[in-house]
Amino acid sequence: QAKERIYIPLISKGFQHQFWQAVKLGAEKAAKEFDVDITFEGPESESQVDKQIDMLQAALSKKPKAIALAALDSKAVIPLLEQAKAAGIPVIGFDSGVDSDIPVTTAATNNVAAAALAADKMAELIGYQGEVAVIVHDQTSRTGIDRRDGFVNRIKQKYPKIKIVDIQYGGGDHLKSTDLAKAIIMAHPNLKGFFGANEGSAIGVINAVTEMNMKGKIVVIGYDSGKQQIAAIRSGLMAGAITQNPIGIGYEAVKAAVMAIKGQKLPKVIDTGFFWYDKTNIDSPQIKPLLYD
Amino acid sequence: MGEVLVLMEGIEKTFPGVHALSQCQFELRAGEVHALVGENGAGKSTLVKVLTGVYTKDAGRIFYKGKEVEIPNPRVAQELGISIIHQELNLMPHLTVAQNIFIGREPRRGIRFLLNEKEINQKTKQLLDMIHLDLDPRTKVADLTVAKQQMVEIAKALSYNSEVLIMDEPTSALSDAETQELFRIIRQLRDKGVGIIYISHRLEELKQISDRVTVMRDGRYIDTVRTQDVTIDKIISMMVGREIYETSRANPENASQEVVLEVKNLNRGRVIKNVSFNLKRGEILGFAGLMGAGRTEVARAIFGADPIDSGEIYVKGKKVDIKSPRDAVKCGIGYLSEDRKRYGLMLGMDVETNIVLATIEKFLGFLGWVNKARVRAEAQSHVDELRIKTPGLQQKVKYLSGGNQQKVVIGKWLARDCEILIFDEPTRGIDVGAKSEIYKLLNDLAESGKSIIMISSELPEILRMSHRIAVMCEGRITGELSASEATQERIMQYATMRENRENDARYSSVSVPDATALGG
Amino acid sequence: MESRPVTVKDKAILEDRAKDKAVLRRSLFRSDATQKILAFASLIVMFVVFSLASPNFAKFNNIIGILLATAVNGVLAVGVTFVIITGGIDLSVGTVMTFASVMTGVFITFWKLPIIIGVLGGVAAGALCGFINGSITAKMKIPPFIATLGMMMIAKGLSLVISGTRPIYFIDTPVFSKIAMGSVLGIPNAVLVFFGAAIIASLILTKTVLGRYTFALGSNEEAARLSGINVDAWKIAIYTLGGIFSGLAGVMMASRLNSAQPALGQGYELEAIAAVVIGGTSLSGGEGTILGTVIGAFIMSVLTNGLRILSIPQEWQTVVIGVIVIAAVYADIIRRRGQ
Amino acid sequence: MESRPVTVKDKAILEDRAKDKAVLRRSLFRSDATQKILAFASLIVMFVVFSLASPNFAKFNNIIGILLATAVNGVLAVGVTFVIITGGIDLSVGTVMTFASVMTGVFITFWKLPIIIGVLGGVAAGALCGFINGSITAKMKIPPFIATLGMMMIAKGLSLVISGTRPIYFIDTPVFSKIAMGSVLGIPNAVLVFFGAAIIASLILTKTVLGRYTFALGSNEEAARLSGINVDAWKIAIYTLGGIFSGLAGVMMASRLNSAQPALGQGYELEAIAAVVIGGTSLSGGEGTILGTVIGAFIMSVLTNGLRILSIPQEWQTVVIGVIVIAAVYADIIRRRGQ
Ligand SMILES: Nc1ncnc2c1ncn2[C@@H]1O[C@H](COP(=O)(O)OP(=O)(O)OP(=O)(O)O)[C@@H](O)[C@H]1O
Ligand SMILES: Nc1ncnc2c1ncn2[C@@H]1O[C@H](COP(=O)(O)OP(=O)(O)OP(=O)(O)O)[C@@H](O)[C@H]1O
Ligand SMILES: [Mg+2]
Ligand SMILES: [Mg+2]
Repeated sequence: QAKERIYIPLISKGFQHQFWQAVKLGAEKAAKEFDVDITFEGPESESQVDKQIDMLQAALSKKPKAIALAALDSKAVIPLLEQAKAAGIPVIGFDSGVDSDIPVTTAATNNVAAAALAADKMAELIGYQGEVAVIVHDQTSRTGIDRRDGFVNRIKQKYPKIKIVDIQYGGGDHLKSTDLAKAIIMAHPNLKGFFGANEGSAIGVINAVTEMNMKGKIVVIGYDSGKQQIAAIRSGLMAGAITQNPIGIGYEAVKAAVMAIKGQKLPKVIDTGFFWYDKTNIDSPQIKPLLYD
Repeated sequence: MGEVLVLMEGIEKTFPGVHALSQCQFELRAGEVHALVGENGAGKSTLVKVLTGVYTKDAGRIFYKGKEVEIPNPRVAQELGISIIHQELNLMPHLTVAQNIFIGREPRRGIRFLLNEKEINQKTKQLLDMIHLDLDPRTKVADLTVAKQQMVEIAKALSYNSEVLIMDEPTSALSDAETQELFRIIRQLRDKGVGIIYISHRLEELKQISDRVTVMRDGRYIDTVRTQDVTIDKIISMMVGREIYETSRANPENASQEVVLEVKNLNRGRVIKNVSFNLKRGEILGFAGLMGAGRTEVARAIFGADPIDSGEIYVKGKKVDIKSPRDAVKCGIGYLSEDRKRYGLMLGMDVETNIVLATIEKFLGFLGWVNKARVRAEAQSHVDELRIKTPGLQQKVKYLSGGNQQKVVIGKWLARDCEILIFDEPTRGIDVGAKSEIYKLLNDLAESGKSIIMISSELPEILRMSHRIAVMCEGRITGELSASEATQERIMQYATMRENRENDARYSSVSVPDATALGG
Repeated sequence: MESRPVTVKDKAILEDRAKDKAVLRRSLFRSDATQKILAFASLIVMFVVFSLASPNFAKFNNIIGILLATAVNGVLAVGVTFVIITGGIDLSVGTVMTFASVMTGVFITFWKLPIIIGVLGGVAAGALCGFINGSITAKMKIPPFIATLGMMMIAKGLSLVISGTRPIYFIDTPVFSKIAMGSVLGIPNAVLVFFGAAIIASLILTKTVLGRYTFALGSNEEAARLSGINVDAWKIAIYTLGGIFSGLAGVMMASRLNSAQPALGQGYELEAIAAVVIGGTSLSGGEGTILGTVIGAFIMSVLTNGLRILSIPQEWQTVVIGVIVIAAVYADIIRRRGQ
Repeated sequence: MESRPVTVKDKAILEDRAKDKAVLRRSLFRSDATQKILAFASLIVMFVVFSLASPNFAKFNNIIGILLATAVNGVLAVGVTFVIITGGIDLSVGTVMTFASVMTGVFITFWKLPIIIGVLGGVAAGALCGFINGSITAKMKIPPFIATLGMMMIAKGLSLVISGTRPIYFIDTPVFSKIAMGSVLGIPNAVLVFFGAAIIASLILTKTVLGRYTFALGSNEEAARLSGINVDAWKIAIYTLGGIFSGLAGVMMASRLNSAQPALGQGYELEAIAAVVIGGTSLSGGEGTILGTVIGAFIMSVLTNGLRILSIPQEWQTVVIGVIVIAAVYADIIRRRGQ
């Protein structure tokens, strides 16, 4: 009788976006390496907390050996996590933490610290003073809030001469973010810096700067990677960006799940890290593997 | 009479719950006007719809000029040379008259897709001139009165130059003058060898226009006779298979002098000008006038369906402020509109719901709970009383024939038990049998103390039913006649009493057509 | 009637009476009940297929999961059924639901009011939105599509404003989450609430004046007005009722998530409307049933769940659901035509 | 005409003639042109208000920004105008647009076909979706709301499947981005394409058979059928035309973003429909103009842009837009009533 294959569902925060596809890539890599089956799914937008719960519920029905979860709202999933615990299914957190001690470990980026790093870089690049605007993908999702607050709070605390003139939300939609960024640039002619808090937002800012011929006049800082962002950094349109390690997140999540199934001990947090990259280090061996396009 | 154009035999058609046609036959020859008569629901419309490809027959054969044909859709019928004016108006209200007439065969210009608007407007103008209808081809159909819309339908059917022309109750919305105009056209066509199928409930028209008459009853063929060989009474008895109720002339003396409704100086824009009249208990007050005289407007204004500019309404001596139909119904006024499909019926709902619609509040329990048994009993009693022909209370009204639909609307107001009833063209599109039942009903209602305003464009009907007659012209009441003094001539005199001096001068010599020409 | 010889007409009447009986029999057979049983059949087929395809599908826990996943959308769909039967539409149900859950959060967590007040307050917030929808539609004569599209945006914006764009948690009131997640005999309360709401809605629709007028407005509004019905008032009442159901859905959602999520909601209206239409209610108004809507909601969620259990890639799930939505409505149309 | 005595009929005709003249006068006064000028006026008012509120609003660059922001949604709205005039609706325009842009990406980037083929292919992909919408609606008698809701999901899923859930970039074909972003006299091509599309659409709607039947179907489909029009075929043609415009929007979108973004698109349909209705086209069919739609689309984007320029918090922007959508339609209703 063949041994039943290990199955691990990954419930993510999304599936359509580049970032999540990169996480999935990492997860698949680990799945191959450890010879397990995985599925990867997430709701269409990061506001759909209830949809994620339905997905989690369906995943639990499949009686997996372990489950990996990037919780949209960590408090809302607690009843289901308890259900998993009762059924003896280990839970691995990924991407961001869950306010509970049920997950055996969490492979995550510290988004607040990452965005704060973006703020430091911004301050440096604009000479510690002037007007700065921010486009965030989402007003209510954890990643959106963390990146916005990480950036804004760091500026407020450390750089009193920098003024954040506008924060708007483009839903991660490239086109909407473009029009949004253009309006912000129009409204604030003295804008010196612009931070786009995820890929779609960052691309929107780049498009706006290009369309309005403001290249070189506005310092653009992005987040995550992707072909267009990488190209913009190479061409100098974008000063640099923060990258997480999405492939690493996916990989570590699956790896941790396998270890948990085997009963091995795991650290409470697996910090997958974040990095600043720009023209100078984009091809370095340290950065290159973190980027996707 | 010429060759046989159309021959139908053994036609069968069943709808859910209704065997509409069984073993029907029909023959039409070139150059004849062949009338098709029968009670409401006899299957007349169904038969001609089978012939024009609107419905597909279940069984039977159709021959066209001797060759057997299948007619699966309207286009095929058109191509064969069969055109039809449907009983119900089939126009596109957002399009102009010309656009409606030439829909589906627009002249093109340039590459085949561009429309030639100028050409259709010109052609339409010619067509309208031919039937003496003075309309701008660019008028939107929605802006026309029902009568005008009916004339547009006729113009459209004529424009096909078909060899077979079917008219399903073309005159139900027309004034007498327009009817005469239509007959003139029909005769012209007949003389050119066109075969015409003419469906009507105005049996007096048959003598004027038809060569042969085919009678149908309950979806079955009864007989075909030459018009000149039979009397109207004979046709009627073939149609209904029984004698029908005939009123003697309504009694000119009205028992009561108690005024239940008084209208003073009603005004609404240009369509109602200073209208004042009163209505007494147990009285039938006829409202006569030409098309567009404003009778419907007055009725709607009293009923609160349209806002008024000024005027006072008293019900039983008490001044009332009617702002909506709801207020009117509360004052005990009921209104039966002239366009039952648009304003009277919930076509998609069943007979029961339609009948109790205005009354349902009487059958409510706790929290608005509807007492179904009582509702059903109420509805059933009106179905029986009015002899509404329906497979059951749950039948959707849209599947009833026109006459039975009208009875359902009447049932609604009878259920409501209103003191004052306004009947706007209550017998439009209704067969003789049903008509006489409705007359009897009106008389019974009046006798039982209800007060009735009856708007009608059929003068014989007005004369026969009314205790008193008010005549309108251009939004004014131009005269009032008691039953004994009323004649068709006098009514027409008042009905054409125009305000405009210039018009008066120009037309003072106009002779009022005599009663027979008016279809009396 | 006076006595008179039997005439041809009388015979015809007698004949008719016999005919009527046959018709009645036939129309009993094609009654709504039968039709819904047939619709139910397609749900069963779906169920059997998924059960055969995956051993995990028909497990108790998964069934409960499906029921739970249906509950909120089901309540929304039940509410919007009324509006659709009047020939209207309500695009605001999703964000009004969110608004109601935010208001519940405000009452319970911010203002520390008793839970029952919070629940009623949430439902009342939904009712208020429905009332405004109805008033705009009835009094200002704005097409419901636009009126409720506007309300959709307004409710969405206000939810964010009021909550400060942050979820409101019901941490201090653990009982609150029992409203949806407590259970009776293993069946979660949310499911029971859904069934209860559906039964009440069905009674309202078929047994009360409000129900009759709902159909009447959808069938011919002008005729209803000319029959002396206060069309505007009833229309407002019906939209308000729809709002009450959205409010209830909002409370259930809040309880299920143990939090009011202010960014949720948009997109739910299409799911709810799809459920209604799959259930055989016509978008042109005048006909529809609550049972149909409930079945429609289940078809949607069984499908979603089944495809997930089968681990179909998510993008393909979307395609399959799109196809099935069309197929389900087509099946309904064929069924009716056949009768 | 034979000579005959003047009859009552003639009098009636004379009376009617006077009436007709009045109608003519009235209809000239409330002609479409006048109405649209009035609608345009409210756009102007909005413009003036924003210009006064912020000095940055009326700058050339911002105007161009508004024009660009209108282009894609405007083309979608123009396409859906046809469908709405037939009394239908198209919920799939947003995701069909995405599908078309993905297909353009497949043709140009994956298959290395010439750009012109890619563009035509993208438009054809949109047309195909429209064709399917039309066929489902016309032949299977499925209500357009459901048919296009299904298509919305199918197009969304397929876009993700085909693109492998990854954007497709047009990196190797820099010329492609010129389609939208090149400019003539400072006006971006996307804007010119939008205006061109609107003019062509307007001609089709008012001067061709297709346009005539679009109105005819919306006004009274049954009457059109009884007049021998092949209703099904024309309906399919009209939905296909709508699909062509969605396809065009997809190509413009791809060109502007220099990439096909497969996850975009849902939600655009409501914006497009809102623009159409704000522009005075009735959702019940039978009437509407392209100029109105264009103005409606501008009202939406001027509003969005203006509020952004004023740095109004986004949640309040949503509320304001909701209110204005309702107000704009109400203004239109009042205007008509006044006439
Ligand atoms: N589409 C339909 N579905 C079901 N029943 C129908 C349909 N059309 C007609 N009927 C039924 O068929 C029978 C014949 O109707 P039809 O309209 O032909 O009568 P008619 O002779 O034209 O009557 P009227 O003089 O009132 O117009 C009626 O009982 C009617 O209810
Ligand atoms: N809905 C409407 N919109 C514009 N004008 C109307 C409308 N209904 C009626 N009218 C006009 O109001 C006037 C009075 O029409 P009304 O229908 O009251 O006449 P009527 O005497 O009842 O004639 P009919 O025999 O045609 O019913 C006419 O000039 C008519 O064209
Ligand atoms: Mg008939
Ligand atoms: Mg009238």
